[in-house]
Amino acid sequence: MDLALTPDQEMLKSVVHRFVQQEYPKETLLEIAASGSPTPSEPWSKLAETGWLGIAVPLEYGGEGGTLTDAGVLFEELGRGPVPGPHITSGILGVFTVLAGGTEEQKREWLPLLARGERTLVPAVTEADYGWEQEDVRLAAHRNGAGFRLNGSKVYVFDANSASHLLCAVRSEGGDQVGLVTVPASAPGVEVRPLPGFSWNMAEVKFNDVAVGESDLLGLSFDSGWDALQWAIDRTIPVLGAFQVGGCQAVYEMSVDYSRTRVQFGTPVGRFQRVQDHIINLVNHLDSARWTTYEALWKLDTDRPAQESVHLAKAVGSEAYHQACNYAHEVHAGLGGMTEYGLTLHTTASRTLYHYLGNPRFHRLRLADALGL
Amino acid sequence: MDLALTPDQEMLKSVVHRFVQQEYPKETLLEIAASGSPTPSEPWSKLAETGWLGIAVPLEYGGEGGTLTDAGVLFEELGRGPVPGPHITSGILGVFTVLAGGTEEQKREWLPLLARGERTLVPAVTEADYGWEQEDVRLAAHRNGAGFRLNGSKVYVFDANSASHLLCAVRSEGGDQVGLVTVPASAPGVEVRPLPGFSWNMAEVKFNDVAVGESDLLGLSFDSGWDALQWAIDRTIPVLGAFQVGGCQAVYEMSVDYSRTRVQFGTPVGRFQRVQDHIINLVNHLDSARWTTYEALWKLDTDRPAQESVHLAKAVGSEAYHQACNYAHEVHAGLGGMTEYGLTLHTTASRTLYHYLGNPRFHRLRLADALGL
Amino acid sequence: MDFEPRYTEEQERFRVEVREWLKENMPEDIVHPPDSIDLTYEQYQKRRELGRRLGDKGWLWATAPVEYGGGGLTVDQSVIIEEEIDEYGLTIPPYYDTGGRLGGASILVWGSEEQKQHFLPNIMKGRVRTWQLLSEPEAGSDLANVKATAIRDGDDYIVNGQKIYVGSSFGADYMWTLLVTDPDAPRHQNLGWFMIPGDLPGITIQPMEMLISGGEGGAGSGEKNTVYFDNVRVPAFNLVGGENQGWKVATTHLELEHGAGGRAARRNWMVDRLFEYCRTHQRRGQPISKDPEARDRLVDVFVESEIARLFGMRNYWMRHSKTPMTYEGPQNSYFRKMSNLRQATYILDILGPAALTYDPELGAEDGHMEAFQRSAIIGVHPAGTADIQKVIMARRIGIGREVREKAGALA
Amino acid sequence: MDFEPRYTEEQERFRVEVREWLKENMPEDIVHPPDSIDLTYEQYQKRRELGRRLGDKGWLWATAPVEYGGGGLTVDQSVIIEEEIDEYGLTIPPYYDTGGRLGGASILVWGSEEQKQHFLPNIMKGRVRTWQLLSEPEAGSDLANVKATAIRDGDDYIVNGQKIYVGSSFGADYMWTLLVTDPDAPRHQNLGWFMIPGDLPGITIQPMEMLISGGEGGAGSGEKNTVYFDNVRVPAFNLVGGENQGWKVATTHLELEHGAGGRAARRNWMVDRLFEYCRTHQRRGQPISKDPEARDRLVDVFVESEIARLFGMRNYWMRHSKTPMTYEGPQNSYFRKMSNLRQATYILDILGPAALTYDPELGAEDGHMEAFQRSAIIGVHPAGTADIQKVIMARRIGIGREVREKAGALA
Repeated sequence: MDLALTPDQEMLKSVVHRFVQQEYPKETLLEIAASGSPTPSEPWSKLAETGWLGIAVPLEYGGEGGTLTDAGVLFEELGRGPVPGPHITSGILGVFTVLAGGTEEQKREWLPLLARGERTLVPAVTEADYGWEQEDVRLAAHRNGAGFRLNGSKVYVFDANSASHLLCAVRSEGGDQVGLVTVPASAPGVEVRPLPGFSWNMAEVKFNDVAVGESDLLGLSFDSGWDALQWAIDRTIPVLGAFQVGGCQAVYEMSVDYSRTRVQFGTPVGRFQRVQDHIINLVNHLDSARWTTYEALWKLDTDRPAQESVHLAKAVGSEAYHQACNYAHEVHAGLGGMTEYGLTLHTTASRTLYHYLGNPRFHRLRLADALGL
Repeated sequence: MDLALTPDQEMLKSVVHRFVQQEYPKETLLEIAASGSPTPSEPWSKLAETGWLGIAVPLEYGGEGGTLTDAGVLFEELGRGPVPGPHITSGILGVFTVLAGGTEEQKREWLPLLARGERTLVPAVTEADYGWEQEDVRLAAHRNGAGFRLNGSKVYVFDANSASHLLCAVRSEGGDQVGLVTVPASAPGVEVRPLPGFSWNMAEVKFNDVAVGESDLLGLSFDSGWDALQWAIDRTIPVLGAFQVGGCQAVYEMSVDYSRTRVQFGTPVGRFQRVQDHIINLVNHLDSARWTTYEALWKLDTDRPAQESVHLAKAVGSEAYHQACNYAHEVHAGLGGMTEYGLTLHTTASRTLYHYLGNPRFHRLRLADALGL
Repeated sequence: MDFEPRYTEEQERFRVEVREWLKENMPEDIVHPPDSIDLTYEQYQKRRELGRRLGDKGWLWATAPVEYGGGGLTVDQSVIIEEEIDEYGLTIPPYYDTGGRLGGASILVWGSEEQKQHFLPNIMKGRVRTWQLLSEPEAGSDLANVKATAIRDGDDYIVNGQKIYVGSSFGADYMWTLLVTDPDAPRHQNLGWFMIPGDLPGITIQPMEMLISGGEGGAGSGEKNTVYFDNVRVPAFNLVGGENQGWKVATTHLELEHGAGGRAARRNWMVDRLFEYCRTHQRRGQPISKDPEARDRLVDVFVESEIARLFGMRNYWMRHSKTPMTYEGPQNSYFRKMSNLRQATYILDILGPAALTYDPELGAEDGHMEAFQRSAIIGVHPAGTADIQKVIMARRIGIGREVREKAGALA
Repeated sequence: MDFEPRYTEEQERFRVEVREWLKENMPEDIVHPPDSIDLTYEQYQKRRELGRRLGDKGWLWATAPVEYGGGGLTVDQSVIIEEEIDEYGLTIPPYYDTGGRLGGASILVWGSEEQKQHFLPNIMKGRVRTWQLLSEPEAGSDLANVKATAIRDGDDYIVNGQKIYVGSSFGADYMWTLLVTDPDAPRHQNLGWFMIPGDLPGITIQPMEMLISGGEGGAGSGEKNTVYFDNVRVPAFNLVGGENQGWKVATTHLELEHGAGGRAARRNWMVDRLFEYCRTHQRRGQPISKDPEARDRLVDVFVESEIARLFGMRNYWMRHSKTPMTYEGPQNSYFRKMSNLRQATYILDILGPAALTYDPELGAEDGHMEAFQRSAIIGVHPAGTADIQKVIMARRIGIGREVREKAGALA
């Protein structure tokens, strides 16, 4: 038993930590949030140059060939920002889906480009009902000569606003299978419409008679698309979990600092038990998310049965980030609500990630199944 | 709008309050708890003499003809004890069921006796599955000449240990209807077996070839028994709610007193925010139970549609009493766990009442139906 | 017990009168943007005009004394007015104003006869809009830790300092506030309570950017501001309650703000909207309200909102029946705040990301659900944080301090 | 990262050795009454005997130094022993004892060489059973508020006073406790830490009647007692760490008791039993585990228990890898306590009144569920209440006091 990171992981952690501090300071994050899209931007270009977008890409396809735990270390630090952009969506979920479902040729085409950030491939799965089950995919790929036509829309697509390409879940002509097609975001008939409000880089993607080639179908078949996506989602969840852990850690540190320095009634507010209890609730959520996430990463890395752990990690992690932000607001009171303070960057991110890849309730139900109940 | 009690109700309240203080002091309650049955006992005889067991019995049947709110006032004070015995089970639920489902002759036979406490009629509804739906009633009344025979058992029957008679829900020969039969607890073949543990006057009632006469069938028919019971349960719930409110009030006062007098770290413990928060949580539960209960009583007394309020009152009230006791234990720490202190009398009662007539979850599901969702 | 206002025939006639009057006087195009920051100036002016007309009828502050511009009406009548305007999704007053309910109440209790005559009629008749200025950078939960000063100079006070989280969009005619009148006096004995005209030279108003500015409900506060005082000269007449008596004066409006006022109207627009949305929108081929997961959470929302409604009603009744209160005011405030936060999570579960956008096509209930997600978080803090409400509750319960604290004087 | 102990071939051989040994040495009729108060004296003696045999093998306190009677084994080996005995539903030691884990640890850190030689081998070899005596009527959460005294008299101390919530059924060979050695010294500097033989004249033990006496898990504490000291003469040799140094000595076992020790074994008997019961018992014609309501709550139980397991594992690893700890000890304790309380409510929802009786026919899992309903409530308080765990957490986080508190010395 050894719950420590390896020396390499420790080094990665500190390099990413410095990178986020330097390239994504609060002011930059606020500007990006106001601008509506995290890409293109200077810090994103630098992020792509690091090669980190290829952390999950095997060496043979031009990536870093890291373990999931390595990815967890990276994304935990990115989560402290929270650094926006299609790093998880493309660099983890997109990459794993191509790895699981692509032909060798598709892997050779896509993975090196994704690893270098020259393309981003953002999965577009959910529709108006916002469900993560196969039956929720309605968008059809209608046969059209050698290819397909798409008409309809995907909604609440996380990171669609900064995708070069979309990896779109579509129903086969007969309707009984779900496959995945790659579509350039710039293709004629594709419209990406950011959704305004208390949401983090969510967009609607409309497909208006969009032409898709036969070769754009992942694995060149509808047979295995959904399974590939599920496999990839299971592996992405604890990496997303690590991102959320980083977010929790950031708001925890903010809250501790504030409670040590903010003076009211002649004393630092951290001296009041009620303020302490907000922070204790927060750190309990943080650590719950941390250890359920780490264990899931370890199980997947070591090929242990991990289904329970994956559902547990998403349920606990998403609830944790959501609640951690609420507790941080209680510690900060009015100040936390001010945009310039930076806490609301996390609060906003936590709401979108709460649902992304299935909300806690969804994963609790699946956990019951996984437990054989 | 007037949320005050009437002068008569205020007077009743203070009379009952004094009665409970005098006749059911902590020492008596502990003795009764150790003895295994609240009846027969001297304080119970005195309680019967007051006529309060007939508070819900109409004047024409020898009762007090009180409103449900009157009953609420009475039972809130009894709940402070918590006074054990078949007062709600027989005096409220039994009485209302007979009122709703009995023939005129049955009413004339039973209600005066119940009002005077000369008999107690305790409904026995639940079986091994512990459900409060009609389908959960399995015990069959097999035709046997002019009467019926019962074989089987009712379990977790609240107050069965102090019942002179049981009002037993039974399935008709065909199996499609549920009626109610009165059975003397002393009848041959009836065995009442108290269930030991963290439970308050629960028992199993076994029926071993018990003979029941045709005239013991409430309303002389299987047609209306279940409906009568449902009507009675709806009216009983807020009275039970008031009992639970009284329990919450008692543990609240205990907790406030203790936190003002117990000194640790050189100061009354009530000065610590954490201890305050336990008490604040407690009083919030208390008041939630109080006002949902009162409103339900008022709606029923004034013939307003009350279904939502009834489910709300049971869900909130039972959760409140359960949680109030838990918070009181946190305030008292070790001392609260000592039998002689008296808090555990409430803790024990709260667990049984949590389930009685349907637990909070059951009533939340029914509330969804009542809301037309 | 009676949980409904009882109306005599005369009162029912009054209800008809109010209803008819509102039908005639209500601007046709009243809108309720989910985020009150989107209320236009034009809309604001329409609401002010409605307020003035209500004021002229004596229906704006219906129970306030006639001699100070109020309606001199009964509590039941005021409930009727509130219920009727609630049908339009509006409150009394139909815009953000802290004059009648809070500041006016303090002046009624602590002002001199001359001050009452001077300030109250304009407030009660809706001619002026008033802001409260309480928080400062160093006076948040510790509200008495005021740094802004009012130093006597002849017949005036010279005011300097800064107040934050103030008011609404579109300015105010009056601002009432606590200022240090004696820098050397001990805490709570060093303050004056001032009613300051908003147009005095030296006052600067600067909007604050926040996740949301607050304001659930129809009143619509719009944005919050920082108000700077730079050598503002305020006549001594505007000091209410006397020099260094400000904290005492403040207890009245703080008590009211901490939930002691209560609420009689039964409607909860947010819950109504949510239920309506879930009944009329489909998920997997059936109304959302039929989805077992959604039903569970809808019931959770309902239970929370019922308890909040009952606490509000209890306090309303206690206040108007002059039943002595202890912890009920802050309990009402505390419960509502935390309950909203819990409800926001339930709604997030029910609606999914449709609760996170005000996109006109996709945002649930035209963005009202999205705004609620934000306001539930931000709403925990104004007018005494949830933590502070618990501090006050504990004192009133008699465990927070040696001597049990009494509730503030309300009338 | 690695969440499992890794075993070398040699260690796997050790596991087989332990397993075989346990098979041979385990009494056949080991029982686990749901309420440990029902453990018979005969059963207790069998467990003591098993403890002595384990001690002789060096497997009772496997990692303790050989020179003091420990096994001198590695952490991994100790995990193997714990895992193997866990299969029998037992812990190390297989009876209530606070000697090895808590008192012994303090003596290891603070005792003189002579004291270590005198006390430790008997503890480590399971020859003596030891109670801790900490609470007093006026020293509950405020543990330092000790009133019982130990006044020096020649080569002895004369002990007077009373300790509550002590121990278990069937007495103890040693009692270690904090006593006031200098009534005039300030708080925390007035105490001595004593190891007192249980058979000294003047000691009286009186059982306390409680809702339940504590003791989830296999160890079984049985009943709690009040221990009275009436002029008990204790040799000065039994004072550990020096006069007025008692608080310092106590920090070591308090730290461990506050959850810093952690736990490596993966099994959770309560959860296992619950799941088994729900899979094998029917409700309305299907296993309880298929009922949607029950499933929801079973998952709630599982999530809670997983987090508790992971916190315990983390602390176990931190302790044994000598990773510096801050708030993790009390966090583990706090979480487990409150989590048990939440789980009890879930179980009450799942099982209904079957969770409230130990009736042999009806009580779920032979009454284990009923006992858990009680122990979850009572378990919040011993060894530092949940509130006290939060006090310590806050200090360790660095917000509770000016200077961030360090964790107690463990070795």
